[in-house]
Amino acid sequence: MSTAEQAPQQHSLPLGFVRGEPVIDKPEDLYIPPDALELILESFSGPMDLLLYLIRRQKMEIVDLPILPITKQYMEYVDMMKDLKLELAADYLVMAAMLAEIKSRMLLPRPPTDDDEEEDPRAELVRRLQEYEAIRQGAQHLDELPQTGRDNFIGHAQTDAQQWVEQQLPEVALADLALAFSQALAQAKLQNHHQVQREKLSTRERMSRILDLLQHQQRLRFADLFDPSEGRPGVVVSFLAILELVKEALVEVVQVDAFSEIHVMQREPIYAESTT
Amino acid sequence: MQNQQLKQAVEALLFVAEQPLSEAQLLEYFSNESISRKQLKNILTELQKDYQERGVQLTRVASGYRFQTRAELGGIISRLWQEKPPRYSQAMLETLALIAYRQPITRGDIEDIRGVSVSSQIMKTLQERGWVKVVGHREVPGRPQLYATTAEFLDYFSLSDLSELPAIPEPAEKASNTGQTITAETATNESHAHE
Amino acid sequence: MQNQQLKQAVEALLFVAEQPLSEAQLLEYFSNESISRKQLKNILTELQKDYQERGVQLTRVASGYRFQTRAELGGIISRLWQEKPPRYSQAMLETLALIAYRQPITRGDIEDIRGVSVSSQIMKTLQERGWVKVVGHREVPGRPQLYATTAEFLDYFSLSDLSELPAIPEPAEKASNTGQTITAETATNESHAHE
Repeated sequence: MSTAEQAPQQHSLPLGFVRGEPVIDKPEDLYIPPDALELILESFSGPMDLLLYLIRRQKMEIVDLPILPITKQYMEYVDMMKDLKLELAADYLVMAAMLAEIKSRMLLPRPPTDDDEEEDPRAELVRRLQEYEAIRQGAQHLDELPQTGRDNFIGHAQTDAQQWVEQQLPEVALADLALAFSQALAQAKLQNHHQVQREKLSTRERMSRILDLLQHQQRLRFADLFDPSEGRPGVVVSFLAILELVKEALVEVVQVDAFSEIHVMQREPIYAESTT
Repeated sequence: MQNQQLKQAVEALLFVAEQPLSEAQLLEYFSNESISRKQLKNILTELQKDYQERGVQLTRVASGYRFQTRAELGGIISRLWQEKPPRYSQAMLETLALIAYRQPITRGDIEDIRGVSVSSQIMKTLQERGWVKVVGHREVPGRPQLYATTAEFLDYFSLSDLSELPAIPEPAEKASNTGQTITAETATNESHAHE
Repeated sequence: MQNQQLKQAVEALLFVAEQPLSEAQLLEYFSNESISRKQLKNILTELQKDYQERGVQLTRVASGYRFQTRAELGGIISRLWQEKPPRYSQAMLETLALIAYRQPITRGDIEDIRGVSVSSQIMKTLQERGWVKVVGHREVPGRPQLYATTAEFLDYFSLSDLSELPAIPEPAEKASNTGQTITAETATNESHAHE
């Protein structure tokens, strides 16, 4: 944690230091200590900024753009830049050319014309200066808006809720199951023969149920495998299931004597129990 | 600094700090504001009270104070990290489908149909899920287990019985299927299936 | 779920989430509790009120709601970090302001107004910070890219939409500026995105 006190940063930051002396403000007149020139120029974000500064120093409005004195002052800055071979001079030279062009048009006698709409040669520059000034204002607004990580910080709380995250079990749709079945069969290349009939499935289910019952009870009374409440279809399904189980050699049906009770039982292990 | 603003600062700091902050750390932090230990303790007590009934609470843990969510909200908040359920592999789905449509069935039968071995992990997963169980043994060498689906399986798919399983979609390709050798068991099953 | 507990849950969630949460996200999050939009809005309004005088506040930014510390506490809180927050250069701020206030805008437009060439470094930084992105092209020779600001830009400045930017004078009518068409629906889409 830092306890260093932070100086308020917003105001009166020196532009830089010249021979140990802080240069606080842009110069009020044109005299600039030569060493400070670069610093001062860097404090302008471009020719528009410099131009705006020069107009403001004249306490003039942009719309009254005093083209002659401004151009003169501007050229003096540009000359200094050229002497110092500053890289940023290029953009400033473009502006210098524009100012010179406007100045010359202002000085030329205008042919008399009825057209009132004849544009002031300064108009385009004035428009650009106004727009630039608006944007400078926007930039200042942005700088003054609360910034995340400077003025406000995101609040967080700890939580132990991670431990509550449940392991999700995969979900399966019925259609996926049917699709998987047909894909499995397709693998076996048995495509031609499996119209599975619905009754068949209830039979297979009943087969499973009977086998399951036999897990817990070695023999079942044949009669107990029929539930009259299921009605005729139920009885048929049970009967088919038993027949199928017998056919697949999964159960045995035994009857000790004629007319004695019929039992369904697990098949006796015919083979020795294997290790698996 | 006013007491009110100091309290706001302590509160904000505790919400922003990555780690719990101890009293000592807080005192050092506010050394410029020359806050007394007693004053700090009062602020912390007040804050704890303020947040008593809120969704987050100021809690003292071993290394200091921090804001944390109410314990009762764990279930709801955990949804933030809840991942989407994973998906079953094709092998798993086909195995389950074969058990559903061809039960009772042995692992060998499934392998014969699918043409690849079925891993024990798949059978284990299906049984742990409660969808499949062993309902007996086939009386052949090795007495392989017979698998069937369970009532839970039917419940999961909202079926009242297996006959509600969808009819099988037409297979995509109807190509050469002559001279296939299949095991007796499956052959029987299959030939019965379309009777 | 009781309204009281729901409010606690929303509050806790906002403190725990990594990103601001929008109303839509919250509604989806609580879809199990079938919370209505109106109910949610009420809860958010109540929470904003509850925190009005606290060290952290519930703020609505472009991408949703989040808790953040009071702006006045910035100086105190920032002591937590060794590094000073970055200060942006005038060139960067002017470029960002142009994109924010005059979007969608090309690099050429920015250069015209600022009177200097725009350094690629500035554009790169703005895009890397996620504040600015390309939303289309202007259909003039060279098809220059059109830049606009993002929701992250608004979030960073705690704004919920562009209309909350402090006003600046509108640009004066440009005489010779007819027949310029902007293509790319994206350009329009994007500028609507944070409205």
